[in-house]
Amino acid sequence: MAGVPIADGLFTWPSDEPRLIGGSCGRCGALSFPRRAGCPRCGASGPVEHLIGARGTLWTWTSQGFAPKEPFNGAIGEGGLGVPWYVGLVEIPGEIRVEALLTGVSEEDLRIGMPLRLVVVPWRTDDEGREVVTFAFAPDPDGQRSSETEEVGARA
Amino acid sequence: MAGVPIADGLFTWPSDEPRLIGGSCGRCGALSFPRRAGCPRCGASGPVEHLIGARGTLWTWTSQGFAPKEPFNGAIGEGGLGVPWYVGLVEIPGEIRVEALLTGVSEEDLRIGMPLRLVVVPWRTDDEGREVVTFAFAPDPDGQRSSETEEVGARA
Amino acid sequence: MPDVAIIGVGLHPFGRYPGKPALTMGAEAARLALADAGVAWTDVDFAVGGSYEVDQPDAVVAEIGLTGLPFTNVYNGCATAGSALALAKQQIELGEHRIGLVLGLDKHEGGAFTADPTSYAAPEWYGEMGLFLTTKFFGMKINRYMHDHGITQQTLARVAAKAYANGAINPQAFRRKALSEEEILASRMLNFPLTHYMFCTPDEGAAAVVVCDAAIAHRYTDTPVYLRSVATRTRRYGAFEVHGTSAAIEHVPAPTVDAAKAAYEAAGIGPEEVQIAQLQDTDAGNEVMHMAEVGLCADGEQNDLIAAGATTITGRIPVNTDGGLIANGEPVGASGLRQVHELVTQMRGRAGDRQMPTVPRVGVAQLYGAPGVAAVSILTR
Amino acid sequence: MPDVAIIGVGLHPFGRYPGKPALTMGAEAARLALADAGVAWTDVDFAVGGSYEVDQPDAVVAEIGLTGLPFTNVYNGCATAGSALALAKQQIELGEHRIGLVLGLDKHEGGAFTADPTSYAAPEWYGEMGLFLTTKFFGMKINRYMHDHGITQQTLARVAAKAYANGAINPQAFRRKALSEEEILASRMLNFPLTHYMFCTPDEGAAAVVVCDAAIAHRYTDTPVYLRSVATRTRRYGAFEVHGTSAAIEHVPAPTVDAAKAAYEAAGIGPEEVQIAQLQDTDAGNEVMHMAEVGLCADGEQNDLIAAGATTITGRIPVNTDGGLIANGEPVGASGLRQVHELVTQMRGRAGDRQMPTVPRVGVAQLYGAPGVAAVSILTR
Ligand SMILES: [Zn+2]
Ligand SMILES: [Zn+2]
Repeated sequence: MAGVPIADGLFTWPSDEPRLIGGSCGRCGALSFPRRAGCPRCGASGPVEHLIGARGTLWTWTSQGFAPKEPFNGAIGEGGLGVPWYVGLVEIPGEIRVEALLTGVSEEDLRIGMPLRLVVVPWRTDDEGREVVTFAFAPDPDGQRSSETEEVGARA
Repeated sequence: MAGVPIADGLFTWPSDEPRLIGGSCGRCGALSFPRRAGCPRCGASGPVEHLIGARGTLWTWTSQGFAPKEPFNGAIGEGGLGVPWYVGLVEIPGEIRVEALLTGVSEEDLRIGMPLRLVVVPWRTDDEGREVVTFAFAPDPDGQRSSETEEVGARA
Repeated sequence: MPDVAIIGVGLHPFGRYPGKPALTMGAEAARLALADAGVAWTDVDFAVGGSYEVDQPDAVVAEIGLTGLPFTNVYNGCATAGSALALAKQQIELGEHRIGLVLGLDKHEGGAFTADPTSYAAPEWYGEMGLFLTTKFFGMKINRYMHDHGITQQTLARVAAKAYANGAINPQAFRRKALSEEEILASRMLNFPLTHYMFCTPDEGAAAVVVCDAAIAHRYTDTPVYLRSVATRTRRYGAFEVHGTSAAIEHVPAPTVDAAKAAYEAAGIGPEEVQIAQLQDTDAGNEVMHMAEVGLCADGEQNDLIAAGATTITGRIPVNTDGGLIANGEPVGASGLRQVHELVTQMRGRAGDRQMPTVPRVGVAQLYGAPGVAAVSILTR
Repeated sequence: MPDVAIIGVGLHPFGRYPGKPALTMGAEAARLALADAGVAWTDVDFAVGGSYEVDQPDAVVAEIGLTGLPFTNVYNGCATAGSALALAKQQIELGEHRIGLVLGLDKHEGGAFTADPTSYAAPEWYGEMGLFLTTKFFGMKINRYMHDHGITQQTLARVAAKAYANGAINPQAFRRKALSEEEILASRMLNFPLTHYMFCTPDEGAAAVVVCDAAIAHRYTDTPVYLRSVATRTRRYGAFEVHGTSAAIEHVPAPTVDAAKAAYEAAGIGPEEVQIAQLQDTDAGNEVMHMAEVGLCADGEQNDLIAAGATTITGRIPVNTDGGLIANGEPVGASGLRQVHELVTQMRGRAGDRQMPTVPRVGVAQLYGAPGVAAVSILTR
């Protein structure tokens, strides 16, 4: 797939196996995403680039039942996000939890602990007619559920 | 002159001898303009209506060398304010100093201490085609200069 | 170091007031609080203001009197009132000032907040992707909490129903119609598992509190309420917070937990002594989680406690007796002072139809907001 | 009660930085101040932030570390830094905290400020009539002052020329080109008697200060500077102030006079001891009037003092040695901390080309802004 990333330095692109670009602190080792000028744990400047694993599990999720306002610039409906659409916190084992759009899912099959993998998806067409792409997570048929899959609670 | 006042309760209108409507504090006697819910000196609520004298002298002034932005809604140029236009603080003897537009003046004849009188002037035409009027102060040929007219300084 | 007493409270009811400036509402709340305390504005040594929409709440002096006092404006989102109370408390403790006014006022005219993500240290793409929304964070946080601790959606509905029931008997509430759990569950799903009626809405209003050196409180009132402590905290690395593009796997408590711990410690009072709580219920899920975060129960006990009515006005530990944010809406700068207004009203036994059967002695007020700030205050009579 | 020391300062130079968020500039200034102090962010107990454009400067923790510390945002217009310093000083004096960061940041992208008059307690018609402007107030105030005290327009031009001259030798200034008095007088008349080059402009930047309990200052620096006092004041009835629809005939001093009196008294230092001053020079007229308002001279003495070069870097009482607001612009939330940055830099003898011949021992910083608030701080080494 071609396309221009929604932001520089966010994920490796173009790539057959894209990865999110995080930061790793030289002092305390904390990971962060995206990479910032400083470490969010200890404040040391200049975390170095760290490519985050492309597979993980769903730590939590919610639906979004209304279209967001500005500065949202994606498409809603036909060819874009459905309403409701879904967002989650994805745990990359041993690394970090990343907030992301969830694609290829519905309220019925979303489960905390389900395996997910990073995908790059079309986002919008920019003023110059180029396709802008962004990252999301999609169900990973080859993945493993997280070890803590048991739901204590039940939906009402 | 006809016309709709720019705001209610600001000056008596229609009137051959319009007056600004201020407030007088029932507790400490302080005057204010416009009338507010509370006394600006002691905070007592409910100042009563006080009609402010229509004649005074110029306590200070300045020019305005650029057109103001929103929420300004008057006309600039033809039939409206000139650029520069003039604004001053007008002392009503024994009562209060009122900030106001100055009309019928130029930089050459403006002098601190000069006598002024209240006038009601056209301001703009509203969405319904009505003429909106507001208050200003104009030179008062019958008035007296203030007692402290002597300028210590000189313009550069 | 002087103790700090609250001797007057005033509220401009929260709601919708087209054409009425926020500062006008603020002036009315200030006058009510001063009258309640029997303090003249000219006797007030300092003031603290808080607002989102009005940059400089100190401009209210044009309405209530230009006395020249120091008037500091603070802003920490939904936790603004905590910062304001903390500052007021410090000034009295330093002994420089004896009487102060704390004022919150705001006017949010419909719809959710919009802002520039970079003003919250979030990247631009985060906003472009529709992620710069607070409500979806609350949906994610409670969804995980339900998974971990067995909280049910029925419990969320019960929390919201209690809020509307309390609002119905509070003449100053914004939402005064009781809603059933069924109606709440059947309303539109905004952010799973949170439905429309489980959320509060931004609105308009003002609240004010007069504080003084406790040594002189008896001059003004027979029923002083003491502000024992106020603690504010930001989030630590590892807490799962609003507008976070990522979170660490190492888990640390939410800022409310840290603030509560500090507030209890400073007050020398434990959570088991609390008899009334005002908690940040931006949505029903937040009230459930904040109950545990301020130590009123263990994680997971909320289902049974709430089903048994423990958090209703006649229950063991009433929460949000005036209907909270859900029934009052949230004018951000004023919201936390409404909490204090309600605690003081209950502690004085003047809450009318919603008065707790036993006038409470110890109360806690808790605030939480973007981008991850919390405030907890402990009050006693 | 502990004394308060300043042990580090940091500045993100003021200017124009398209596309660079205010919080990014704030993070850089904070890092510089921490490095200057030799303090790790994880050792900072509390922080205070100030900004006009960024509602919650505490969001900077996402850039400099999520340590969980209490981080209070304050805002009092151009006097914001005064409120922030006062709050930091109080927290150290109470003994609860020992090390704090004070941070100001802002980003005003071109043009004058626009706002809703009712948010400043001014009526709607006041804005509709084009009166809701700060600059015309400054024109009126200095015009009357010139009338009463014989100040000339030449004196105003000299003040502005000094600002540009100081900016020219300050590598961090925004305006680095010296301008002659003739050029300044010949520039466009904006608000009589103030011409275009006599005004500062809003811009972008950040400044930070690290403060601590003076008892531990020696751990971090050999050249601590002490924050002796900070006083903030609002206007009294009778003072002629910004956005005033009317003024009383009974005359009272401006809020800067009240704040200065309180600050000198609290510091136990008189204006005759001041060796360097940073004054709010929103325009050249303000610098002239503020000289008298903080007690550096009597009303009317400014013509002679300024003509004799008394306020230049090598003069008797240097004013705005870094070029002040006129040469640096005004990112509102940061501006007052730039003043402190310059005082500390001069008091440490590290001001390079603009260093005063004798390293000063006593300095004063003064701020004034809408809707009539002032702050005065006294520093010593
Ligand atoms: Zn680190
Ligand atoms: Zn009065």
